[in-house]
Amino acid sequence: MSNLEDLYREIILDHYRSPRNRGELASPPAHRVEGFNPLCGDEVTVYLDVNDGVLTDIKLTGHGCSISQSSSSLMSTAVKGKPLEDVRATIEAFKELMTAHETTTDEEERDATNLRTFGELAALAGVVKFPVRIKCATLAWNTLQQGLQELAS
Amino acid sequence: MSNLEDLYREIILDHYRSPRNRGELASPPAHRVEGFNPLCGDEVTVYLDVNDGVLTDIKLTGHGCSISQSSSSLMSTAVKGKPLEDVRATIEAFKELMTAHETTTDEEERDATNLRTFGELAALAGVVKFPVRIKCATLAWNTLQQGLQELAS
Amino acid sequence: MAPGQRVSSFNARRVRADIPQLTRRINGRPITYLDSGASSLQTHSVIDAMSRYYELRHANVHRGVYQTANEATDAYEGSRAAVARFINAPGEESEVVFTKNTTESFNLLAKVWGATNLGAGDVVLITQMEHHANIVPWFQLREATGVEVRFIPVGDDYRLDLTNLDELLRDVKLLSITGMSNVLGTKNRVHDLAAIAHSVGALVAVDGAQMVGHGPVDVTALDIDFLAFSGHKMLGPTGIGVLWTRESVLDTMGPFMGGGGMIADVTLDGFTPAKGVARFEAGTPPIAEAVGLHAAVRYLEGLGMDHVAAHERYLTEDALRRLDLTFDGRVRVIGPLDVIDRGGVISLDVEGVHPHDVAQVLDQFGVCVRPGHHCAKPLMRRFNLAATARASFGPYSNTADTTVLLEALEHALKMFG
Amino acid sequence: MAPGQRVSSFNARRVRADIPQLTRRINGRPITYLDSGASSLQTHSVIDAMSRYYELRHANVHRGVYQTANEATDAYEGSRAAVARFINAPGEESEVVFTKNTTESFNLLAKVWGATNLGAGDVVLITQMEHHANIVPWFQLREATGVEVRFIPVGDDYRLDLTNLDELLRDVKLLSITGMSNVLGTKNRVHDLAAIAHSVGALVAVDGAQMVGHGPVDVTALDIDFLAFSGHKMLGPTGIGVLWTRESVLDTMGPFMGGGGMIADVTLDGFTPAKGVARFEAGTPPIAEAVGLHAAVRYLEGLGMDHVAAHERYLTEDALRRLDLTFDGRVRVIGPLDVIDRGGVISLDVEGVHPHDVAQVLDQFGVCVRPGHHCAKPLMRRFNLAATARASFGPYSNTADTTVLLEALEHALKMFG
Ligand SMILES: Cc1ncc(COP(=O)(O)O)c(C=O)c1O
Ligand SMILES: Cc1ncc(COP(=O)(O)O)c(C=O)c1O
Repeated sequence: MSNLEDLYREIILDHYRSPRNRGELASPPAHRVEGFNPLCGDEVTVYLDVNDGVLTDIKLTGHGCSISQSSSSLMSTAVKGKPLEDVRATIEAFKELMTAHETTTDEEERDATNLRTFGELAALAGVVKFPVRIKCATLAWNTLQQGLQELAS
Repeated sequence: MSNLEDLYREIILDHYRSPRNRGELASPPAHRVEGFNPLCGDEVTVYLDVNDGVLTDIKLTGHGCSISQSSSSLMSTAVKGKPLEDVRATIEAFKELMTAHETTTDEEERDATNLRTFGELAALAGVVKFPVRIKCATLAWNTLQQGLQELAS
Repeated sequence: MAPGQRVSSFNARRVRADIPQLTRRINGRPITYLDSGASSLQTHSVIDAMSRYYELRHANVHRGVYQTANEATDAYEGSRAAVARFINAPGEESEVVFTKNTTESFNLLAKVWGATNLGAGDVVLITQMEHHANIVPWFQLREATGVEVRFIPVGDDYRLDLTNLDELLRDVKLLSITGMSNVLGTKNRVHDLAAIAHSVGALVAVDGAQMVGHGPVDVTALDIDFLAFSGHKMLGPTGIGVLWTRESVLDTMGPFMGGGGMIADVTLDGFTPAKGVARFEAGTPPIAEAVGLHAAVRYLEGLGMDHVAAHERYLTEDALRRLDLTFDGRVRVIGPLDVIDRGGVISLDVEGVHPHDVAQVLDQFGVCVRPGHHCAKPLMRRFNLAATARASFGPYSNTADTTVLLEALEHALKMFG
Repeated sequence: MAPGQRVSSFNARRVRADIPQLTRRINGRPITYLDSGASSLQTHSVIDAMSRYYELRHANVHRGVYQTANEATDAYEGSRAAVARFINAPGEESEVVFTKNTTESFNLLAKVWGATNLGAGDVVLITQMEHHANIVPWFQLREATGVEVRFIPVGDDYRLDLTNLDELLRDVKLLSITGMSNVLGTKNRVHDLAAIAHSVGALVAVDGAQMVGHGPVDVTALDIDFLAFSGHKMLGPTGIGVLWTRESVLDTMGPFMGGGGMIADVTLDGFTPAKGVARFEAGTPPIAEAVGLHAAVRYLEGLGMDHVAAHERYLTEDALRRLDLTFDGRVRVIGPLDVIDRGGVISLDVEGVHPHDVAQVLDQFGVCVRPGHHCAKPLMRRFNLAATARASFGPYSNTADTTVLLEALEHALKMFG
């Protein structure tokens, strides 16, 4: 069952069971954006408070599988309170992580690198081995990205 | 090539090259009826003169393959001048011949029987071995049958 | 009866040996295929029939004179006749139209029969447990003609709620219902509903996708007017489906798609459609697929459809009992809990585990179940579910499949618990 | 070059060895298959790819989580990508819609794109040499919307008569033409005609049924907007076809058939169509057929489409020359006599022998040719023919096929002479 434990790491299950930053923000002033995966029915709603170029607060609601839900929770902890530039960089880096197809053969080395770059988020790295689940992991991120674009325009 | 000669007997080729009773009858008084095989494009038009329950004259025009054309020609010689009752019986017997699937195993015996019953028409018996061509052989007969039905009603 | 004694010609072990995919191993375990509701596996005989067709006698059908063209035509038309016999079509092969799947069959029904016979003020009565294939074509027809689409509700017992049937039937010109729900496993009483619909002058269409291949289906005895089903759900190949219609109805229907094979004549000015089933089969038909479907029909007839139905009923009863015993409510079955009017499709709601995660964990055990809305979103909304994890049986399924399913479900519960 | 030296990677003998049906004997003679215009034969690789698919990895596609469902989905979508590369689709796999055959592709085009974009006053310009698949759907659209269907005439040289093209193009919104006539063998100058049609603001659809699989087809270079073709005419299986469309056009097109897989959402009140190619693929798609088509594409790419085209050109030139030399006019070719803009379809009019009889006599020699109107009745009427006997080549054909054809034709002439 090594594969399965690669996907469902303890951190993921923890964030699934106890999602962080769950809830709503009054909108306005917060920006509200919805994401939907028509194939599996996963839904996420992201609420964003942005002040002076900083993502001062973020909350999420929605339902879906453990991957989509833990990914939103992990995302919220990774981006909350960060300058928008950093948030955008994290989004890009995460999406990169989700497309990286086994470039390093040394798994341990890769895991170490990921951990350095991503912290807790690295727990989601195992998802790439399950291509159909990648869209679960990226749903919240795409929604956040869309929200930031809407705010910018 | 025994098979092929079974289909294209000399009598058939002769009727194909020199069709009997070819032409038109003034209609009215003659009854005119058209037959069409949409699958292969064969066409036949039958002209009938019926007087006092006798098919006093029959003429045919049309175009198509050797089987459909020789069958119309052979038909015309078989039914011309006959009482309608006999004509109907011949139509039935011919259609029966075209569906008879190898009941007798003795080919020679069957050929002899056919010759007794059908005369020259027996030449068409080989068509049953070529199921796709049966509709060619029966086109004129179905058309004649339809004409007689139209006359009766 | 002594254990191991054979009760009938149906021998599950022998059936399994006829299915090559069942020898496959997934993640180090033998495959446990429980997704027959989505698509069944194929027998050697079905696969080989198609290969042999391509190897020996493939040619385009109709209008050919040479030998392989005749053989291909005979094979194609022979399949049509076999399918007609299999469902006991009163008008035999002249009532069986080959389509590409159940979905196309319903589109043909809606876009040809429906578009000609139904308009504003008329009602198509369907149910809340229909597959999208028997919903969306009617919504499309509504856009085009203003016909009303009405739903028979589903009760909390997962069965049709017929309380207001009389009212629901007002102005109904077509009752179109599934023989069995692909989510709940609920079987509808097609014969009785058809009789009622006929009594108000409506015609009756049945979605047979989950019926045909799982038990005897006799359109004459059911006294219905249309039946749609798919080859790939009855041990046959992809790429072929069937719309059966009474000859008297079929003869009144105009053409569907335009092209070769469906015409009697074409000029620069217009076209005349062909007579008979050919009118609905434009272009080169699914020839090899018809050959495969014929082999599937032959195989199922060999098993005996009564035996298949009894076998799947036994498996369903066993699975429902063991699910209840093992999980004591932590795994909820979305569907009837008894096996009266119920087939071998079991939708599960696993406490605390999302259906996608259920399916993912089960995959590690080689267990194939399908998570999702199963193309029945109105039904899912009815029960406030985004998705279920669905296990479903075929003639080759056995109780060992259920054993592995239970083992894997326990693991899922533990993992997420 | 020394005899027997290989000029290219294309080796006709090796291709023949890859086609199982070519080992068959008919009436005591090896088969001489000259009906590739109706349907091609399949390679071992195509047949085996489908068998292996069913044996190992068949499952329904999309939304599956378990391993074989993923494998089946990858196989299906992988085929789409391969087909896109094969025809050099600028938008890759997001432009390739799988249908069941060329005919369905044209119906999709007419009933979706046509029904939305064309109305009374608009003109669809087709040609007098079209197959019914590219005529009847437009006649059906005319009935529905009042669009005008106009024909480019065919000259006595069996080529499009473009004398009045400017006039013919008036009000044209779509030019829909065949890449190659399935009766005459005439190839139309698709690129040039497309440029002219675009210059008056019309879109351009091409019937590729007789093009794809017989030579390179590059939709980007041709600069067209739609391409329709069938798997079974390019060494692939029955039951699958393709409609390629530019992504910018595809995105504007509403749904076709309704059902599962083509929706984003369905409620009791209505439905929202899915985005992308899925919108046009309702129901379980032809999965195994896509696998077979992928194998066919791979095989053809291995041969090299330039080599296939050169090979068929050589066979056509040789056959036209020998028909002329041998029969001195008693066997008339209905089609161009040179090989410029001409493919390997040769329609014959045999003096004093009806095409059905020609085909019947040829069958005795194991020669497969097709008699009939070839689903091109307007063209047949143009040349005052009810039928022709048509011989046509595929990549596996060789000059020995032509030798047997000539021998059999001589016999037919003698027999009926
Ligand atoms: C030029 C042309 N177009 C269209 C078709 C129709 O193809 P299909 O029967 O596969 O739909 C054919 C084949 O018969 C053809 O030759
Ligand atoms: C009840 C029901 N109807 C219709 C369908 C659609 O069948 P297909 O996808 O073969 O068109 C299915 C299968 O998914 C089904 O279960």
